Amino acid sequence: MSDVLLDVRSITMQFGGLKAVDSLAFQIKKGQLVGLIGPNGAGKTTAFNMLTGVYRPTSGDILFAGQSMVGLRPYQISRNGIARTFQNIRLFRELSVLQNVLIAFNQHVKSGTWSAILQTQSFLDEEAELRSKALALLKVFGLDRKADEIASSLPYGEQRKLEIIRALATKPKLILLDEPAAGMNHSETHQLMETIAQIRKDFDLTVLLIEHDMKLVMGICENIIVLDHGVKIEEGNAQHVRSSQKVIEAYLGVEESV
Amino acid sequence: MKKLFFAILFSLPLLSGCTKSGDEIRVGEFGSLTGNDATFGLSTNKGIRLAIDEVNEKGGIKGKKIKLITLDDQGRDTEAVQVVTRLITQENVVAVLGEVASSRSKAAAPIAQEYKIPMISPSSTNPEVTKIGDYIFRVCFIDPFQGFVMAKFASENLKVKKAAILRDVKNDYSVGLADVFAADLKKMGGEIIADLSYQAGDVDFKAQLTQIRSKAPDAIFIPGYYTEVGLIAQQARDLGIKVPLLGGDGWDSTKLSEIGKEAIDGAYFSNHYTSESTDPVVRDFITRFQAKYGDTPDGLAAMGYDAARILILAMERAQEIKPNLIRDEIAKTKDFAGATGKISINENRDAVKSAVVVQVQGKSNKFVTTIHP
Amino acid sequence: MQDFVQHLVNGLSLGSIYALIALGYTMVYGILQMINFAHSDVYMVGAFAAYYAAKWLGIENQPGLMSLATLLVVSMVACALLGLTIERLAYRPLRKAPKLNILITAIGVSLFLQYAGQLVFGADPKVFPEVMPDITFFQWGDLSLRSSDFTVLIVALLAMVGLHFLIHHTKIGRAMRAVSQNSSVAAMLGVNPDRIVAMTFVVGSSLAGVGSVLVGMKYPKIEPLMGMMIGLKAFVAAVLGGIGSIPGAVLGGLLMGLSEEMVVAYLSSTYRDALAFGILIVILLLKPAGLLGRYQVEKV
Amino acid sequence: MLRSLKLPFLSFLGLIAVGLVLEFGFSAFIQITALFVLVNMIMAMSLNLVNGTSGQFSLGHAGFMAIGAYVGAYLSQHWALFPEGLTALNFFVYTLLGGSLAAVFGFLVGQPSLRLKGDYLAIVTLGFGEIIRVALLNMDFLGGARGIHGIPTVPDGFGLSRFMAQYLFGSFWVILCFFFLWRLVHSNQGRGFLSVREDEIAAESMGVNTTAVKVRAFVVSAFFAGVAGVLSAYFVRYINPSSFGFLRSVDAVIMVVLGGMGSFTGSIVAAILITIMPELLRTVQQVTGVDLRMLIYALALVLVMILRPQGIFGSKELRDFWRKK
Repeated sequence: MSDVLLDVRSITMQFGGLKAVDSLAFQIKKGQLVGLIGPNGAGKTTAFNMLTGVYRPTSGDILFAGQSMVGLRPYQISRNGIARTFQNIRLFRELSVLQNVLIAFNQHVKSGTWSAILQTQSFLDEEAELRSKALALLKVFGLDRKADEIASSLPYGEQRKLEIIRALATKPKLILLDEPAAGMNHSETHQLMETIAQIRKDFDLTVLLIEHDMKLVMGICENIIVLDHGVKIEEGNAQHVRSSQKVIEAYLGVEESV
Repeated sequence: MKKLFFAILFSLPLLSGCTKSGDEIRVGEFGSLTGNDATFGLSTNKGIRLAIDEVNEKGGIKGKKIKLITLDDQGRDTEAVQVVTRLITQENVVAVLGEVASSRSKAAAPIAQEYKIPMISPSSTNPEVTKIGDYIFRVCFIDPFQGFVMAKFASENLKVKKAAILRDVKNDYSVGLADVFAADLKKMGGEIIADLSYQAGDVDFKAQLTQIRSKAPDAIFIPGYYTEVGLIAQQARDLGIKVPLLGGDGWDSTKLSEIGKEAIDGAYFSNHYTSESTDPVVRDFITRFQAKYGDTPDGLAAMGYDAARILILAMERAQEIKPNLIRDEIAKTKDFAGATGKISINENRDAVKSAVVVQVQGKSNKFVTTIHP
Repeated sequence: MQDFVQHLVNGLSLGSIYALIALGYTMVYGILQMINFAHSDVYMVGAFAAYYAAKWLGIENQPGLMSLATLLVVSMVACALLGLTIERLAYRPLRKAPKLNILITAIGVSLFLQYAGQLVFGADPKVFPEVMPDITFFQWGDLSLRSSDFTVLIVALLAMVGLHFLIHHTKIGRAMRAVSQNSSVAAMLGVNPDRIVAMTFVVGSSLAGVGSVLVGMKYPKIEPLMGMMIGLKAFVAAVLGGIGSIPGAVLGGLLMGLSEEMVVAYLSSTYRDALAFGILIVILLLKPAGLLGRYQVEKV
Repeated sequence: MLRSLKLPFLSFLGLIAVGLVLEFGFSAFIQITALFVLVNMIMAMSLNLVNGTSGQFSLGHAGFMAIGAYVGAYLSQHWALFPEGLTALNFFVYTLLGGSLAAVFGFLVGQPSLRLKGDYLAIVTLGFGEIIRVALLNMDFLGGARGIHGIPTVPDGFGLSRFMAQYLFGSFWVILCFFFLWRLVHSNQGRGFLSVREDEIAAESMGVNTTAVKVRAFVVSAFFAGVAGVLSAYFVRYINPSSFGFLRSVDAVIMVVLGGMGSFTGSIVAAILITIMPELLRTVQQVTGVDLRMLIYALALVLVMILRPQGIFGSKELRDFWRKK
């Protein structure tokens, strides 16, 4: 089982009397692209927040590359190699596109405070190197020409992209994408999904993707986990999930109530 | 952009510096006209202005009018330093009057000393102030004397054995006076059974007073300003404290009895003079002050007046209006009959004058005794 | 024992003043999530309004219920008008600005009122008219209880109940809560947020007016800077009780008063002023929401 | 290494040139005002790191200043590391120590910032400032309300006047402060500060240790505020607890806000303006007869917030204007 990258062992998140996530367990193998789907309010983002350390699970354990992540602060988890994007975009709004990416590089910077103050050669070299690396990364997504623009001035789709670039810049092993296609039209979504599949290959990544519209993920995910009311109701490939009675009920139930 | 700022910075003061002229005598005053201590600074300013206006009406000194330049230091030390430097190097004054608070006098005095411009503080009582140099004078008591006066009065006239102190810890005047009183009373065989503090600006003193009440002292020494003492007296009375309250010249204001009402009646404090005084100088001062401003002068106004008067007389006596000559004449002041009593300047450049102890009785203060230095 | 009870009474009496002023802070904070730094200076202006009104009407030396009622009305109206003006001119243009900008503006307004007060009213203290005779109604040995100790307490409690009723059981209160939750949604539902915010300031400022007259009666010395320290402490009291919570403000105020009193009584008078802030820091570290407040966690 | 000192050295030469102009062309009043400008520059820049760059909020900076000032004053009267002849060096040591103790307190005050945001933090720091003031009032060995007077100042010598010695000393620290902060902010550390200001949660998930970043901001900022305090003690030569009250903290906040949150050159320009404006307004006072300065000051604060909330420079630096032209 050495190829299991993420091992989620029965995590539960309780807010007061409400169990937002109840005994959720699943595994992700290295290199997989996994979808986490479910109707609104199913507990998907809560699960993400536990995986990234924003919330501490009430019970259960999360093993990443064999190490427990429970109790670590978000920045420590990030340094272990888990990166994420946010459902409601959280860019550093007033900073430039380039700076957004550079901040994500921070955890890998070697120069210390004093070399910055004394402007040593190694510091200057590293800064220049970071800059060219960041530009290269932006270029992959065609954002390099906008490097000096303020992040909040980008159009919506590009902000989403920038969030993904920023997450990639932390050099993660696992990237968690929280509804990356939210607010996009059909062709944009399609394009984005292809990009995601592409970066997985190029960056040698494992991807966990949240989406509440299950049709979107069907095409690209090898494994799909379905959540409803905080509980995992189904897991398997697209074929399997699509035909599952429970999944249909969960989605239909929601649609009826809407 | 920066250059523009600098240009503005330098041009304006220069413009005002150009107004210097030979047919007037420029005298500087610095004080807290705004800020926490504004009420004291403004009182002093009234006294000083009265003295200057009077002499100008009579034709000035040696045919020249006095121009008083008053600058506000907002009750801040750094401003005091800046302002006095400005008075001396920019406004070219020949003498400086100020400050009320010892702290700001101490901050500013080194500058006056350095430029050899005489400075007279109307009411900074801390002994250190005039030790800064031979150009620094004052017309008020110093803490050791006033503390001694009240300790002596308490011990001899009131037969106080056990006293409590309630001091304003924010105010160096109050702290200095309290320390001296405590030391002197002990020497006279008395005892300090409670020493509590408040901060100027407080309005509730019941906690301290209840504490003091439980110790049952013979008297309570409150060396603060009238602004708080009125309230303290009232709350002491509310709590049923009947022992005499004692204080210093910071009490001297008609506001004291207005705030304290009947609760302050019967309290004693040391002062420079009494408004009962029949001394024509004093009566004259009070009448003219009332005519000019429409209210009764308090102790700070009287001291501001005396400081200005001593300076004016020294300038009249001086051969020429030059700072060093004025200084010498101020130092020679002897038996000057001022609104705050007979003042002589001693070799430490402090005022030597006798203190009176008065008792508050409604709006007026009844003379009780005189204590000589 | 007598001393202890006396300290207790003193502390409650002082605390009720903090409570009364804290209500104004908490009210505005609850609806707008802003610290109205100028509240304590509105309170100062209220005291002067009452002072000049009493002089002008010639009732400075006629204690009685009539005078009290007159001065309360004058002071409340003056404060409400001032509060409205401040809201309209200084705060409304910043409704959407970052919180800190609003805080800085509030500090600016506060300084402005303090210095304008020094220019207009003069820096010297004024003596507040005697509005109601203060009587000792209970005496037991050294222990004496006075009416003024309890008037403020009772008024503060009444104001607390009144505010609670206003906010939770009236139409305008519902609108206030709606605005406080989400002002754009409230606007869609037909509530005019500007009007509601203005109302909030009217209510909060009138409370400052009530406070100023009652405090003036108790401590008959008023000056332009009188609001500064008492305002800071009242604010601390509001935070202590849980800012935004109406009963919290009263609880916080009383606790503040009591602890200040007890520190002087049993520890040392010198650190009395440091205490308020010491409590504040400890409370915020241990229980940032205050005793009765709710702390909102940012949603991710 | 040498190259990295080039700009600071050139700026220092520039300041010296200004100093020479002041020395020979202007009165002592302008000179002392210039010294206060230096102090306020450091004060504003240091606060800018916390309030501007890192998005925290301190309303108690006068407290750090007080600590620095008292350490500097006390040590200079009671302790000397270097013997006679090298006394000037002692003042560098005092200033370092004053800043360091302030930094220790900065570390302590930084702790609440881990849990509190915005105006809550502002009030806590305000409380800290008040606690320091009250504590100093009650410390007899530091003079209590009487303060410390007759503080020695930077010794003159080598043909330098006292003003020039003080001015050079102050300029040295201004340059040090500016370049330290500037380079810090324009490094990966600085991007950490900025990320915390922009979005703490996002910063954490990008691997930024926001706790460490915030505490570091407070420590560095407190250090320089302490340095500003030491300098003011040596320039005024008298300190007492009331010199470091709430208004002093507000002054610093006003400078940062006016200059533009996050702009260091903006802070410098604002420090110059705010220090000399009250002096310029005195001329108005001589016309009107009443002191309207504080009124204008307060009004200006409100108007800036309403009309130009981003301050003079916004988050831009002086050089950004350069580049555009």
